[in-house]
Amino acid sequence: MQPFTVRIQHEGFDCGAEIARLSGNPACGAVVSFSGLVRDYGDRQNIAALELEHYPGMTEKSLYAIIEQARQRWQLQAATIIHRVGRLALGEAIVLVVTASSHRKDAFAAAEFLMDFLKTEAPFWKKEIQQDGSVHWVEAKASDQHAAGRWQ
Amino acid sequence: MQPFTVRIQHEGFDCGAEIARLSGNPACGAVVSFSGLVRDYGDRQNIAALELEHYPGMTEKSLYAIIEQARQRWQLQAATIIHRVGRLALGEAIVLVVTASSHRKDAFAAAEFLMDFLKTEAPFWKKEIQQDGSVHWVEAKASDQHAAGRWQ
Amino acid sequence: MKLDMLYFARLKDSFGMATEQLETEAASVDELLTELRQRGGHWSSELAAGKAFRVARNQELVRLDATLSDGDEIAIFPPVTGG
Amino acid sequence: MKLDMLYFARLKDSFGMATEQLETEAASVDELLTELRQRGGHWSSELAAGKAFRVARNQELVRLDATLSDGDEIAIFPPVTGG
Repeated sequence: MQPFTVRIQHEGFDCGAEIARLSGNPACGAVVSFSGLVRDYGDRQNIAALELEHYPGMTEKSLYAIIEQARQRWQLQAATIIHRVGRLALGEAIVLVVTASSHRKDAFAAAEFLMDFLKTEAPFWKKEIQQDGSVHWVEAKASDQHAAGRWQ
Repeated sequence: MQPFTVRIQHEGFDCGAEIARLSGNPACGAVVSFSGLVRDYGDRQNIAALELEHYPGMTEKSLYAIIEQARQRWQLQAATIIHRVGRLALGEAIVLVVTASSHRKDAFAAAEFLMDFLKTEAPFWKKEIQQDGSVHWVEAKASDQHAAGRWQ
Repeated sequence: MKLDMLYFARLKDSFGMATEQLETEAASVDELLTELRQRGGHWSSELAAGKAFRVARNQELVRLDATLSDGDEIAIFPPVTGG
Repeated sequence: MKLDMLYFARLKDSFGMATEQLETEAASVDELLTELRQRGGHWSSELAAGKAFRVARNQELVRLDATLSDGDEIAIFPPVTGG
């Protein structure tokens, strides 16, 4: 098994299978997952779908770099980041982060760290598509910058 | 859907199905899961299995009380705690906590809080069964007491 | 009065029993423990003052000064180790 | 020298292009931005000094004083909003 994986893809993913994949190591007692889903509100209300754009090449590079940083801070046996691009309907999963460690605190901290950096460093951009068809680029959140800042 | 669920059971569970069950709410953008697995070491080395005992009645009561505390602290739309009892072989899942919120910080914090309290408040006891057949009750960890203490 | 006593995990093994019905005049958990210690052997060593154990009355953790009533379910057990 | 320019998200929409090859003598990102602003319209408004945008050189985020070399891939984009 490749313990540290980054995947950018249009198609959906199977959360349970990804968690199971990282649960096979007999030294790992703790597996944490985060799933981010398309909500019905964001910058605007009545969201019907998101459209996700990214910067191919740089995205993968920056995500592997973020995992590398996490490995330097915490005892981490494995990690998976899957981020979807293209059009995603309400309720669909956008992103999955899974971390596996011998220690639950490390698994939790690394997963949260990866998400905070994903939100502020990885070159993805979201467009909200409302039920009436209007389309707006999502603005970056000060709260995400703040969340990422607390790890520094 | 019953948004707040506690289950104590002998049989295994399907992590992906439990996460999917909490991913249906269009207001919930964030779902965090924690899976705790039987490791090959604990208080002793070469662990082959665990045997889990609990206090029926009090267990469910204390877990619902812990969820109630979490709901008072964080914006939490749904949470599931599944804890297995009986004999669990190496690599099997012992416990699953899933939390769903509109905000990822809340989902992360609530899941970690539930786990910390599960480790220090819920009446479960683990017995380690080593490969050579010897059996020992696991001692409570000071680190778990410390982890639970930081929420107070 | 009568108490429904429950013992779990290592204490169940040490005491050689999981449950018993106890006839006692102990007014508090503290007094009940003193009475149990008088049985000697594992009862006095496992329930010694410095030892880490927990007491639940009717399925809620209580302190040593908690009072007792007829019919209470009293559980004594080691610190928990689940999760 | 030649630069491979990439624009993403709102900037791609504003500029009406996703990529271009640019012939320039700009020695730094700062000088490059000055040159782009001289195109006027959305170029001057989106890249104005107070505006939040990011610049990557060969797929790594850089500051305004980063130097440029022939063949560099320079991407300009709004703050990211993935995850």
